[in-house]
Amino acid sequence: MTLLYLAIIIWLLPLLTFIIQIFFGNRLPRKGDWVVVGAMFIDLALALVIFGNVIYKYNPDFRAVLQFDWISLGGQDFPLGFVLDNVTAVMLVVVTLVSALIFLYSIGYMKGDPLYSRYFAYLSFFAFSMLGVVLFENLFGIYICWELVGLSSYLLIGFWFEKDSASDAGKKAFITNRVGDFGMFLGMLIVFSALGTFSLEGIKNGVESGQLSGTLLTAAGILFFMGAVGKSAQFPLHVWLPDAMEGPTPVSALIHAATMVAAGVYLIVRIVFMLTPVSTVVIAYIGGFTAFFAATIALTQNDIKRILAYSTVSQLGYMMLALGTGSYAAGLFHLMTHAFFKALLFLGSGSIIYAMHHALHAVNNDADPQNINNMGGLRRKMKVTFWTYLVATLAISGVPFTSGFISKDAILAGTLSFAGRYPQHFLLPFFGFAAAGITAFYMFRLVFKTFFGEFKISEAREHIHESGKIMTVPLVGFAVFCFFAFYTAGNNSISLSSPGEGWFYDLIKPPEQTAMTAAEMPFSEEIYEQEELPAEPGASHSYAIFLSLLIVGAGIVVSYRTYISKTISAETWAAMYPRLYRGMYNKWYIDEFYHATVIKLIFVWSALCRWFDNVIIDGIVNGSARITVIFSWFEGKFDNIVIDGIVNGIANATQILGWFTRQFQTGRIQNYLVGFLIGIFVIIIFRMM
Amino acid sequence: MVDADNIIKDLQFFYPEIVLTVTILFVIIAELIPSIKKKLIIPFLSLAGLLLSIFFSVRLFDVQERFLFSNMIIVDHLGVFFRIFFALASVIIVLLSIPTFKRAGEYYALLLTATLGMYLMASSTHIIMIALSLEIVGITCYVLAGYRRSERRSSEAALKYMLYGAVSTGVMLYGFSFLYGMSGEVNIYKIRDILMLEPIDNLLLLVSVIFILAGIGYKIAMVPFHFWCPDVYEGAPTPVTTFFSVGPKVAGIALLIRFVFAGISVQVSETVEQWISIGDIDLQFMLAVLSAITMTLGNTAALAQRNLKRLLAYSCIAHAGYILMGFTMFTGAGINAVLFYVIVYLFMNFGAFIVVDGIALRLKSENIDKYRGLASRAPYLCFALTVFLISLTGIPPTAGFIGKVLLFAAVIDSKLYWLAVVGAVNVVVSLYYYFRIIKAMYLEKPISADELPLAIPRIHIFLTTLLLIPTIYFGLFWSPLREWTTFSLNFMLSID
Amino acid sequence: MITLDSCLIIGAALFTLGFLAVLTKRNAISVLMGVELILNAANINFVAFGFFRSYEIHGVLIALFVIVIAVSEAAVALAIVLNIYRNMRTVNLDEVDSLKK
Amino acid sequence: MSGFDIVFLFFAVITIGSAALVVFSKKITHAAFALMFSLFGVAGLYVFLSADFLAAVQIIIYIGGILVLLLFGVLLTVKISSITITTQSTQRIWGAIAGTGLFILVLTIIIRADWFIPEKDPGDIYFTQSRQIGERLMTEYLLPFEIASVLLLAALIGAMFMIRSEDK
Amino acid sequence: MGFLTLITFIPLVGAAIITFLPKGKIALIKKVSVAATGLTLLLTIIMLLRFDRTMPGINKEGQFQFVEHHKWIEVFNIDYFMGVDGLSFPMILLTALLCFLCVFASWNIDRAQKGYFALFLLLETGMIGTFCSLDFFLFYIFWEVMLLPMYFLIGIWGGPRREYAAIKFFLYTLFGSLLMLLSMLAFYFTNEPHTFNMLTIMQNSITYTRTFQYWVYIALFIGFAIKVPIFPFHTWLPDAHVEAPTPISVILAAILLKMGTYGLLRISYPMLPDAANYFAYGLAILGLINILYGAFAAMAQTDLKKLVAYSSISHMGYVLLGMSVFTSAGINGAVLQMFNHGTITAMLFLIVGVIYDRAHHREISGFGGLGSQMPIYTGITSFAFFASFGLPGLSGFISEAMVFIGAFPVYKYITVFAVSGVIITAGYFLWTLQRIFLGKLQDKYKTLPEISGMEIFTLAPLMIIILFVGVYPMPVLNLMRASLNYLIEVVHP
Repeated sequence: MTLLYLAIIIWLLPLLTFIIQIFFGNRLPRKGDWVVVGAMFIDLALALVIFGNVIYKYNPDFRAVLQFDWISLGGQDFPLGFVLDNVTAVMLVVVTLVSALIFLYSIGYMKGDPLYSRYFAYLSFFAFSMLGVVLFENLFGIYICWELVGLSSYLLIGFWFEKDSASDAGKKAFITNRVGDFGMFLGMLIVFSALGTFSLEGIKNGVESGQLSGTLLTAAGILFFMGAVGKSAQFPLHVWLPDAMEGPTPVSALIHAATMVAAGVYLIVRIVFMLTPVSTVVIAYIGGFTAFFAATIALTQNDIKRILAYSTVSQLGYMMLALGTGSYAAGLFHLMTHAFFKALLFLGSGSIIYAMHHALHAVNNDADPQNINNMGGLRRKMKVTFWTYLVATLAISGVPFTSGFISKDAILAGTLSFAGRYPQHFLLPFFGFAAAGITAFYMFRLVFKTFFGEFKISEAREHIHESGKIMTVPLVGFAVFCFFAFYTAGNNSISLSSPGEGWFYDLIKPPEQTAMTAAEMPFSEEIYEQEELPAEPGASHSYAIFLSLLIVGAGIVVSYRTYISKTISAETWAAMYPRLYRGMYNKWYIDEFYHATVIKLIFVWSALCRWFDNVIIDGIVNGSARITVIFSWFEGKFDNIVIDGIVNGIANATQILGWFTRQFQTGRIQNYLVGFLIGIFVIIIFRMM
Repeated sequence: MVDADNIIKDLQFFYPEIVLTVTILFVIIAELIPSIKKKLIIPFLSLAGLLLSIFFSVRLFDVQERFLFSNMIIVDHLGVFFRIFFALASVIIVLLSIPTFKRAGEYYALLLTATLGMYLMASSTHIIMIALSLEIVGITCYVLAGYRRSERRSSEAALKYMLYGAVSTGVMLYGFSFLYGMSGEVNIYKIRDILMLEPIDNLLLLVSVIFILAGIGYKIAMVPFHFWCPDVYEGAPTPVTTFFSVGPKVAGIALLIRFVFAGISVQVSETVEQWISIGDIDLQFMLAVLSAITMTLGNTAALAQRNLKRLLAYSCIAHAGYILMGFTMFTGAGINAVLFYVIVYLFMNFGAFIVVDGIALRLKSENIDKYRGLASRAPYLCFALTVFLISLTGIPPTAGFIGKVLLFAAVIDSKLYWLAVVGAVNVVVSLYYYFRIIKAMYLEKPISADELPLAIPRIHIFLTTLLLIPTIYFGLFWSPLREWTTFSLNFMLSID
Repeated sequence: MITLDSCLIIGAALFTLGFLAVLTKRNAISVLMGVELILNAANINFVAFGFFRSYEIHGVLIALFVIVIAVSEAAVALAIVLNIYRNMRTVNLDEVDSLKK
Repeated sequence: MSGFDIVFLFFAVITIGSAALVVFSKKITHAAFALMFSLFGVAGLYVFLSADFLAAVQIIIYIGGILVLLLFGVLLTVKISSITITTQSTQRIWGAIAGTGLFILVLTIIIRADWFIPEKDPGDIYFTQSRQIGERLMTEYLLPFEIASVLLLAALIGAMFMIRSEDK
Repeated sequence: MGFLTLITFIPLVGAAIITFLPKGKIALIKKVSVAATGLTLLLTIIMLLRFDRTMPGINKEGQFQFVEHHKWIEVFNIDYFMGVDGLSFPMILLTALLCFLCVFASWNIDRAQKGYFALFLLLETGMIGTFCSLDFFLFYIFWEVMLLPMYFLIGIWGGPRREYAAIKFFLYTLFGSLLMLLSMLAFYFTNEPHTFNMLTIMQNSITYTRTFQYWVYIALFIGFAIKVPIFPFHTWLPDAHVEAPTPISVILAAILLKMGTYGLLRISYPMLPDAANYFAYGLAILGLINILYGAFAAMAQTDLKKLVAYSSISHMGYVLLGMSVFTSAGINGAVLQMFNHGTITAMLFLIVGVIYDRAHHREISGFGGLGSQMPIYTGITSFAFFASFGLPGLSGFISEAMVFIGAFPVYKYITVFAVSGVIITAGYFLWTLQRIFLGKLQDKYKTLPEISGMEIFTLAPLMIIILFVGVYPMPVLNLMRASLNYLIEVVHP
């Protein structure tokens, strides 16, 4: 329990620094960056304490929960709760470690920005919300922090708000995330209406006891996944992530590579017990397809951060694929390894961009500092960056002895065994392996184009410098974590070859029971044995290693031949399949599709609402003043009479009645007397009828 | 047979009228003496007469209901109520007229005669008394309408009023002749008693009743007998219009109450305050429809008016419609609401007209455009007018609101929901034009730069205040008024 | 021949003709003549009903007062008409329409 | 048809015919004279209805008073130079429709109605009527009698006021 | 004199004092206004401390607090009957607070200050009185008393089309209240003995026939719907808001709109339980329409104030949706949303007022990049926008989430669509934020002054409340939950 309180302190510390920073940031020395970074390192230390304790205990079922009343209505209550278990402990370390290093890095990267203190305020706010997602035991709490994560992402993406592209990207990120959150919220509603609780434990009990089952459960699972799709940038809601690269690079590293996007995966990990077969398959397919699909886009991009962004999308797809195919631990494991190497890649790119920016600025060249076509040969100028970058590239490609190798391999093995059991899902391993190959190819393309060859803008060459210590230290720090040894160290041994072993797998146990009971398995006639679930990479492991090595190797080789030895011409390939190339280059036109359909529809619809409001409803009340407006609208469609009929409303009728009445008021007394007489007649006739 | 003793005995219940008659004579004599005429004595003489008459009227409240002078008129609470009402109205009009008609003896004589006529209208039970009293009020009003002889509009108003009135009276008399023919009786109480027993031809009854309604209705400005109203109100001098808007109109209502409830319908039982009309002419529904049409027509026609007097004329038509709502269910509550409403109507309508008169004395115009930005030039009068208009609209916390509530309450109590809804919609419509005046005063910029405060005659300020206080007070504490009307609602004895 | 109905019909005819005069004559004095016809119609009714209905004398008395009413009305009406004439130099009713709408 | 009836008919025709002339004659002086005949006819009818006193009043007041008043009015309101004093008609169509309708309406109710028919012989009241009227005016009808005087007073003041030229 | 009489009539006394002050003494007039509203607020806070959170109220006189019950007009059984329960008290709190703040927001009213403040205080009396009244007649009088000052406040101190907006507002609302008047009379006569006592009317609800209930419910509903405003009775609102001066927009949106839903809960529900159940589905659909329609219409606006006005329509939809289900979360959420919307929308209008005072226009497209010129203002605006589109941690989220949670088990599909409204709302607010504050700053705004201390003073309390309720809503929910749970019991046993 003490550990849990410690965790809560970890959570609240960034909030405190956020408040300090927002109100007093500008008045503190060094604009308060030391407060934020210091607090984060304290957090890291605390997280390591917790982790150490957990490792020491070595209890897979360790779980500490703190519940408290939040909203109580007499009839219905909404308690909140925190949880500390092994997954949380691991995540805490990942988040605080990545954050701490990136915060440190930011001191160098953001130097001199006019909103320097605000930047750190936002960073702490992000850390606060992200840690909240990790710590909450309660879906409601998770959702709150989940949205706050989105908010901080919005603030940080749009940090340079004077750039239109940045503010656009921020908005896009937030709204796209909201679409996902919409799903998640509906999922919560389903769960709550069936079980009356948001607590994960309570939901688990409810699912196990069958209070929530069948289609509703499937729907809930898929809806939660929808939230994850938004946050983890899965197809089709992946569009925001590449745009989010408009933010400062450390932000991209922190949020859009390492932590926030992983929240989606984390959520699925948390609710895995309520996934029905159908939902898992949906998750697997979306994940697999995203992995493959994003990789193809990354192939042709030239913006260094965009390539990484698509690669992130792709890697997140992997994690989803893992969760969907039952490789629960592997997915989480990949989350962790990916966090480090992707953060490293981003920070490395940041370092490059920083250097490029200053170099180009020095010679007044307005070329894009992020375009890899403008780079080349940087390995000589920026040694630390190069080497750390290479390590990360190897890791992401899944070269042996890197962290990426073991985690990715576990996933691929998982898909293979899954497909082995259900041959009809052969596409899943295909997606996985194809993406692995393409990843290797484009990552090495990136490395080759950036660090090898000659620098493209020769006059600026002299101005390229390695970044300062404050930026390179985090790079090295992350690079260290790309080695397999950190992960495979088991309880008492270090395993070199077997990815399925090590402390991680001992700590992270898949939930004992899932919603997938045998009777509900719709996609296979085969009846499962309870103990076979979830499918762990086992028998297919060796095939997987072999196959992935082969494909990754091929990717690297092709990349080498294309960009270093130039025996393969990329242009020729592009010219051979122009449509394919253009499709990839333009991100398969997803953005354009959304613009043409959803967004346009919303705008047209809202304009219609306004029109309806101004013209029809007001028109009915106001009457004649609007006739002309309506007339122009309907001109040529209806004739005058119809329109008059529509818009002459109550007020008009009143006016007409008044006018009509006054027509009798001719001023001639004899007309009045006729009216008098006719009035009498009318009354009598009226009464006689 | 009637003997002299009876007549002499009855005279003591006739003091209010006698006082008034004597005052009229004094005024006429005073008018003839030049030295008196110069000294503003006549108005105060009239006031004294009216107040004395009120005094005697109040004393009549203690008297047991009885018929006087061989069933010609009746002394009952209702009649006394209206006597006091008319005398009060006339007091206000006399005061109001002082700046306009300083030394016009005929004017006050005619006004007092009209008041006497209204007294009689409220208490007549005999056909010929009804006709005579109507005619007294009519003739004096025709002349009053044309009191600015040399003004074209004024004399035109007189002509129209006169012709319309003459025809209406003729039609009414023709209608009465049929009632007489059916029953052989000349007292409306008796006519009712006879017709209750005899089988009657509905069409005949209907036509005669409508002919009679035409005579009464034109005084009330009830549709379709309202046509004269806007023209006459616009053309007549403003104090006279003010008088018309309440005096003869309410006299018509008094007569209508008498005619409808004592003449052509009977109370279900002694204890239940519910009447049913004789014959099978469903007068209630007819009145309901007429009421709805009257208020709708008045309100909608008022929407486009630019002349305030004309606008208020249409508003008077609309208010006639509201008041008629009280007749539609033939219940005590309805009549009670009517009585309440006419008092409230006296305050607010007089108030509005007096402000308009006061402003017109200075601006020489009643056009609404002239009222732009007036709030800064005559803040008190504009405030008062706003209150009166709010009250006329029927928005709390004014007496007008309570008046409407009681009317609506009576209607809803009898489950005539459609009429209530029509009434409600009409209130909304009326809001529009009443607030156009308020809008002009407060919301619009003045047309010209002469921002001098208006010098309003003191008597107008005084009268405005006098009317303002009850308009608000009775909006919050209306129990006494209601108790008075309930007390006055005693007119259902039948003839011996 | 001297029945109630015949008297009433004469009254009705007078009433209608009076009304007709009121409605159609331009001259204000002609209109006043129409009014007199209407009042006479009422009087005929009163007297006829009085005669046939109950032999009571009320009808006649009422008719007497109606004549008084007619007299006073005529006097004031003529004064008003003369006043109009003085102001407008016409007694044609369709020209007296400055107050309207 | 007795002689009585013929005379009655004669009066009826005079009454209605003259009234029609009032309506339809072009010249206002003709109309005034037609009105006189019509009122004469009515007076005659009063005699038939045994209201001889009323008939006298009709002739004296109506013809002698009101009609003369009206004639004065006619003469005062036309320029003396214009010889033809005509009175044109307005809104004839409306008038015709309304008039016809009115006549039909009134006629209908008169004929439909089931009037009370007397059984007694209207014999000797002829000679007592004037006396009765006098008595009643002083007793039962005292109030209307007095009020009528107020009415006449009001009319007097009003008419005088209206006619008098503006002093000041 | 009881608390309720005091808080109701202290502003009126203030108004009377102002009326007799000379025109020129503007500082004194303002001081009197501050004193009157401040005293009211103070008393309200004292009441808050004494408020018993366990007494349900609703239809039991003994369960009301601070009750004052005197005979007023005995002939008609009209009483001066005031009292508060958990339904009305949060609203009174809101009213007292906002009126106090709005006096400061009115500081730079530049003409006819005397009339302005007098009317403003009169308005406060009307509003508080409405929330306090337990006698239908009294309720109606206060209800109408609100209209008049509002008319003048919009009409005299409003924008260019103020006359039109003022009369439109008045016509609409008067029509609605007249229907309410008729319904009130119908109740009066249906009860034996006739009474205007709301609680008696509620207790007798079992005796009303269904037809009666349905018709009266519809009439009352139209009256309240205009006030809320519910589609399609809403078109007065954008006009009134756009033309009204800032503090009046605040009052209008934050309190007057609540009158409608308050009326439904206080009057329609407990008095006509059968009808309330019968029409609940329709109410939910109207709520949905309000949410989506308001949101879409807001998105298309180019005038910032109009946008905020439409957002109000949208947000009131949540209240309706929450009310339409008789679940604890739904109704509590709805009333909490009333409270929250009161604070949030007040902030929004104050914010619009700040920018309008500086730039003299409200065209969204006319701004841009203000974020660098007015960072504090930008921060506050973002805060308000976030609160308005339901960002967790701020109060709007809690109530919306509660409404959804409450509504979902009852009306699944409606709720699903309603939840999608949240996306649209976020969309237009973010878009607006972007268009006004983000991007390049235009040259003509380089001199725009930053938000002033006085303005921050009016906004800060609201921000604190929004944040506090967003984090820990229980203090507010505690006030209302006993009443509302009991209300559900009464209406939907």
